[in-house]
Amino acid sequence: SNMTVRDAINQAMDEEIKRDERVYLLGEEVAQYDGAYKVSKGLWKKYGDKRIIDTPITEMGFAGIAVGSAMAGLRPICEFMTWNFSMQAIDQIINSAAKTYYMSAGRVNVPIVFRGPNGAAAGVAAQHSQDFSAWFAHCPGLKVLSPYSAEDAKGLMKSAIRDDNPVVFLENEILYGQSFPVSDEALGEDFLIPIGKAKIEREGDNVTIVSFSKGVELALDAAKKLESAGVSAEVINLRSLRPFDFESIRKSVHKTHRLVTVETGWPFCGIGSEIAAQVMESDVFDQLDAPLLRVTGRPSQQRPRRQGRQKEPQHQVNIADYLLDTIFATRFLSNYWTLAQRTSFTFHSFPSLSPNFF
Amino acid sequence: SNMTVRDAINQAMDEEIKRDERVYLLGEEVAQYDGAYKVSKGLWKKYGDKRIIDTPITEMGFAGIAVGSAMAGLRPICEFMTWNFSMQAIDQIINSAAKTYYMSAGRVNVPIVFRGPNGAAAGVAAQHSQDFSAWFAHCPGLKVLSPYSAEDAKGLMKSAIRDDNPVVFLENEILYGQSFPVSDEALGEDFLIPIGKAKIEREGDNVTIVSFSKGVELALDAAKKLESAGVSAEVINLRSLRPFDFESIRKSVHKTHRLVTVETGWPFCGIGSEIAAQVMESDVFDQLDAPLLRVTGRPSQQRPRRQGRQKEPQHQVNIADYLLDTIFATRFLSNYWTLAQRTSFTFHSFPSLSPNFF
Amino acid sequence: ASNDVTFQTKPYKLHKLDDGPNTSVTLNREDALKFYREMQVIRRMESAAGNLYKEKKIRGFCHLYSGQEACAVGMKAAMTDGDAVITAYRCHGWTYMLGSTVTEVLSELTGRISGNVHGKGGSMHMYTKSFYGGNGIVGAQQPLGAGIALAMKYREQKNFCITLYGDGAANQGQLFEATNMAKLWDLPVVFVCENNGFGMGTTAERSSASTDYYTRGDYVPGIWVDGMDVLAVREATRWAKEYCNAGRGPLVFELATYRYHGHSMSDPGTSYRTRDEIQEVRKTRDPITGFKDRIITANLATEEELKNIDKEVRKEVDEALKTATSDGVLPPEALYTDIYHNTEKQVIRGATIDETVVQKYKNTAELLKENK
Amino acid sequence: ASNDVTFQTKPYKLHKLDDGPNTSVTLNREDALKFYREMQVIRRMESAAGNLYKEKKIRGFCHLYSGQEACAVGMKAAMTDGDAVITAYRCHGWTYMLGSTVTEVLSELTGRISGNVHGKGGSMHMYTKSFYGGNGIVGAQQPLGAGIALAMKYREQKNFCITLYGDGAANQGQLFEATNMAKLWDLPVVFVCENNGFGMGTTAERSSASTDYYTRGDYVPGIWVDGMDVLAVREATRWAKEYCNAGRGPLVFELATYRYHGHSMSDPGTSYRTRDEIQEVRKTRDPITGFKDRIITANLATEEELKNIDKEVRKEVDEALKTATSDGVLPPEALYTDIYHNTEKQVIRGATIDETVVQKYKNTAELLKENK
Ligand SMILES: Cc1ncc(C[n+]2csc(CCOP(=O)(O)OP(=O)(O)O)c2C)c(N)n1
Ligand SMILES: Cc1ncc(C[n+]2csc(CCOP(=O)(O)OP(=O)(O)O)c2C)c(N)n1
Ligand SMILES: [Mg+2]
Ligand SMILES: [Mg+2]
Repeated sequence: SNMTVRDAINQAMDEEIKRDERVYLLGEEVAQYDGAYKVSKGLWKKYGDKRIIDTPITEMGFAGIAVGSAMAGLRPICEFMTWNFSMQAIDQIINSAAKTYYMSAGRVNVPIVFRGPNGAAAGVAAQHSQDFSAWFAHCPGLKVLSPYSAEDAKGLMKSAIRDDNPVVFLENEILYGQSFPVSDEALGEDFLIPIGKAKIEREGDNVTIVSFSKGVELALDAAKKLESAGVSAEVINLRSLRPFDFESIRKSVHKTHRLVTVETGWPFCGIGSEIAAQVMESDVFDQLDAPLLRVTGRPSQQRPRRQGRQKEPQHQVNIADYLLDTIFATRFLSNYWTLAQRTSFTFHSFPSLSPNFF
Repeated sequence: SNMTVRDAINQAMDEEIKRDERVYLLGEEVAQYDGAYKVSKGLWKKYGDKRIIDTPITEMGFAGIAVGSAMAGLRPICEFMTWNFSMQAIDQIINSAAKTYYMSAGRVNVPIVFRGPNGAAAGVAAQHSQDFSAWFAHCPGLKVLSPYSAEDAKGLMKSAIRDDNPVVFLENEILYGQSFPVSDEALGEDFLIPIGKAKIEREGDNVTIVSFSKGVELALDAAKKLESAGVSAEVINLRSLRPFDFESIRKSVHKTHRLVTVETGWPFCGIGSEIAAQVMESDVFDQLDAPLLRVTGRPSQQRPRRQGRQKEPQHQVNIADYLLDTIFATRFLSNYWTLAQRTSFTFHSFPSLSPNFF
Repeated sequence: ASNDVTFQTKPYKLHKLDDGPNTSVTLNREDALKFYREMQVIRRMESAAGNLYKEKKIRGFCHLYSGQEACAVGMKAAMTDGDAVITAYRCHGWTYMLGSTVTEVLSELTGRISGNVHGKGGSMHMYTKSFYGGNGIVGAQQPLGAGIALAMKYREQKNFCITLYGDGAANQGQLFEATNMAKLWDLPVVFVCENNGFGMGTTAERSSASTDYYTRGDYVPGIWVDGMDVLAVREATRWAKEYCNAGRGPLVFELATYRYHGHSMSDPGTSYRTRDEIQEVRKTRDPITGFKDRIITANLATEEELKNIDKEVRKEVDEALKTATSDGVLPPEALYTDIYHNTEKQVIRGATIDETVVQKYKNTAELLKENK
Repeated sequence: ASNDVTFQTKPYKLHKLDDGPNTSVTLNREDALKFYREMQVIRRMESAAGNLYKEKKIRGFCHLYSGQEACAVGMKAAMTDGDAVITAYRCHGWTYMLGSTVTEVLSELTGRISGNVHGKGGSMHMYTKSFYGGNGIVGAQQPLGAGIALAMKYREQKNFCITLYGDGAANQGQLFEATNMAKLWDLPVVFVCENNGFGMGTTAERSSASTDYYTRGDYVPGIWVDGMDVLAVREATRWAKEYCNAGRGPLVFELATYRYHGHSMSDPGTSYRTRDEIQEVRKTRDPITGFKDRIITANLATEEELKNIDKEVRKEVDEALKTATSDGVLPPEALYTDIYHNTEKQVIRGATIDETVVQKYKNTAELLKENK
């Protein structure tokens, strides 16, 4: 059967709220309004005021309240209407939730899930387009999850709620409405996806494309196009940004010898950067036939393109160029699909490029 | 002559406050108390309540007020007692200061300097030890500066105050009291250091050590020790994290063919990660005789050490190992100096390791 | 002012104030026509925006101001040169009142070059000389407004800053922090809560332990004003400006008003209130209908004159609509402009390293100039 | 309770309350000796901490509670099983009152294994079953405390959470946000402002537009209490617990108190006030001297008995000092413990890739157990 990511998250929360008396959901408009993006649809009707709590628009306050209640034994799911608004509350996420277990030498743990849509939606401008993957992945003490499909969403959300640590759960607004096939198992009440393990979304031999969240869709699309050009791409869906499953990347590149990272966040100190560093510091480095390439959100001040490209063996250049031309079409602006993507990935996802293309 | 970093920042602010009627300083304890770390010593006596403003302990509020006043034509210097507390205000830094110029299509610019000590001090625990370099460097729209010496501090601070954009100025508490030789020029009222350019602190031929802030001290120290072992190290002081001067790194590695990054922040998606990625994506990649190594704060969940190390040419292994053994002594815990450093670099700089070693 | 007419406003409610604005206000013919026209422009412009959204010609959010026109028009009427305003995302009306044309507003919504910021801001982010925006983050504008007031005081200007927020935003801690500093430092700022009854789907009662928003500044004096009466709003604002500029510090306003549409265009706006409730407000409290009746009854204008204004307004909005749906959009290079102000051209990485460019134009103004 | 003695407290000041705690309070001999002892332990412990700091045996910060003892001792006296406390960094006294030994506190300061969290928290971060810490971030504990209260209400416990903060922290927006939700949801929480006159070097008057901290919750009822009188504090707290547990929602307390030392040990504490001022408080308002006089005069205790307690207390602190300066510290592996709770052993990168380890112990408890 098929299921949207929205329904998958809803079902996961529903099951866990039912399963464990201590689990509750709070956030803006999550109860009577069914959630700004309808992710919590029906839950308030089902569970009432105690378990599904509408808060005022005071992120710092309600995140702090959620964390405090977690310290005291509850298991809150704290929704940010979008992660953009989490900046008002980030002190509570980092200083109160992520650091307390360490500072208390294991005495106080904080079982909480912070969740909401992350990254750019269509044309909502800079303040509503930030991708927080790299920021949260940077910080020890948090688990950071970034689901792509409905199954990811269901299984990871359930694992997150059952986890005894603060979990940052980064959803994607554009994916909410997307339908995915789901297994019978995934529809069950005990379907858990382990935190910290990546998933090979597609096997391949010639290049490894690593991504997460919405980026996986782009990666799979690219892989399809690469296939018709005779290039077999392996696509890794990271699922978890922290703990980080470098081992899966390592194994894959040992087979493919080429690596591309795809993310919709800003490049500087991004997830792709970290992967590049881990490659450098591991035996994967010796396995590469071509240097790693990052596909990222824009823009970020950096240096001019590398000089040495043309010296590389022909087939490597082909793969890289092909990836660029398909995934983010740097050269063929006339391509409807790519420019639409393009605008929604910008630093500042601004509306002006949209009417013609979206 | 000599000057401490504290005095250098003080002098820079003093001169700029005198020079431009629109410049003012605000923050907690900056006026009557002379600053929690005495960085603004004497300024309130000299300039009075209008120019040097003590605020309540309300970071979000006073950062917002500072940004608003900058939009309206003033040029505030907004001190965070330490950057740890900036998390309460980070929405105003990112969403109000960094993004407005872009969102307003260049109509509203925000000339403001956010400053204060960044990173771990000695044994102050997790909430007071965070290094924000990577977070701020991640975000477009900000200029991010990270001085090491007194001259850096003076020249960069003056450039920051005169800059028409939001500048994040990351100082270091441990460096405040440190004395550096300063040139006559640097003592002058027109001494500006260009934003976006790194400085070669020390020339060398065999390895490039890239760092910033307190890390430069460790890099220079390592370079000295490497010298007596017959290894000539080039040390690059980044000074500016955004805009980022990759060109200086590029040139250096073209000469040395080896690269080590040193930072006191967490490794995952850190500055070292970004350098690794830029290396991969440029012709520097082809210049490396050994893979890049990162020296960072700890801990961060990652993978086990790379396998391939022992296969590398001998002299490369020597350099890397030597760097590790000197800069962060992973093996010789008995070394007083290294363990003291070690504890102040941890994720959570915790007090328990200190009494014996510090 | 020989033909001034005097009207009575609803009583103001005062908090920690001994005296307040006058309930007896006068209006001349010229202002009557002006206010009527301005309110109608906003109303029509917002209807047009709503239609554009439904036609999928607007991307992103779209928050309409319909029902709240008297707030912007009344406050603007009391502003003088150098005064400033900052508000949240519900900013179309204010952008227009503070100097932008209807075309500039609608084109911004559709992302066209003729937009207020040429399509880089969209619905929530527009600016003029005295208007500091449109802000997409609930509450952020509260300290920003106090900061603008600080700049005014710093420069010893006889001005004040109007800082607007909703009944939902009234619970933000930033307000508490900003009012404290504004009071400590006697900043010339009026914190104005436009209480339209709802923050998205949440009624004021469910978000706020006290819904007397004019008292929520605690030690900061406050005034409740009928936000559906443009004259009451104008008089209260005039009084507040005098108060601020006398160095008496900040004030808190509550403007009682109503939002006709859903929170934004994606909210039908009917799950948390009845259609009857909306109809009732339209019938009994509408800021435009109420004002129209008053000025006709007082012989400040004729039905005919107002109909003519309506026609002109319709024409103005229709023409703006044409531009807003036909004008060009910024070229892709605009993705790389407006990164830093007064800074040498930057090297910018695109989505890939191969897309790296040196900025062609530093900012949009340059781009537009060179592409004329 | 035949030999109970009745005392009069200073009048409470009430905000939005018709009735309040009793100004007439009774005390028996047992409690008299207990409160005296507890206050003396805190006083002595803090002196010892101050000396350790001067001897450079404490790294990082060190904020002393001297002068404020009656607050912790009085409130604790009214707490019952299941009640909870959260405060800021000035937490030594509270940690002791809520179950930690003097040794555990002092050893935490010197970073020893016998410390409350074995040296991983230091001065600002200690915890017990009913004590949610020490927190290094001004204001963060305000919503956290409301959250703890939410958990109590959720579980239908008849408990309440005491949430403490300073006069400086009283201006934090988090308080405004937390009080609003606490009131909306009737959470059993008392927000307690310990007004010791200063936030670092800033007097209450310079940080707060209103220094009537017991009224700063606006619509939340408040009580001003003499924080130098352990009996007033106890009675007010008892009253508050009853109020909260009757489902009447939150309260705001202001405890008027004083800080003898500098803000932290690095602050001489004399640039923003005179030595005379401190001396004057010590002479006229000291919580221990005042209490001592009272109970001797009332024949609840003799000078002799109190001297004996002093001796015992001195001994207790001296012995704790010994451990705190001689006990071992955690091994370096502790850098890698307590990353995640109930999670398989993690691979942790150290300062370099070569320092990468698989966690030897998941948490400090495991480490200590296996290293016994
Ligand atoms: C910090 C933050 N949290 C949440 C949102 C999402 N949001 C946008 S508007 C809004 C409701 C605001 O209501 P109110 O303040 O009453 O203003 P109104 O929309 O009625 O004008 C919410 C929750 C946001 N933009 N920023
Ligand atoms: C958010 C934040 N800002 C600033 C600081 C630095 N700081 C620590 S304590 C303090 C003063 C607090 O004063 P008050 O609330 O009166 O408490 P007291 O120290 O008097 O107990 C300041 C400014 C901090 N720890 N956290
Ligand atoms: Mg509203
Ligand atoms: Mg205080």
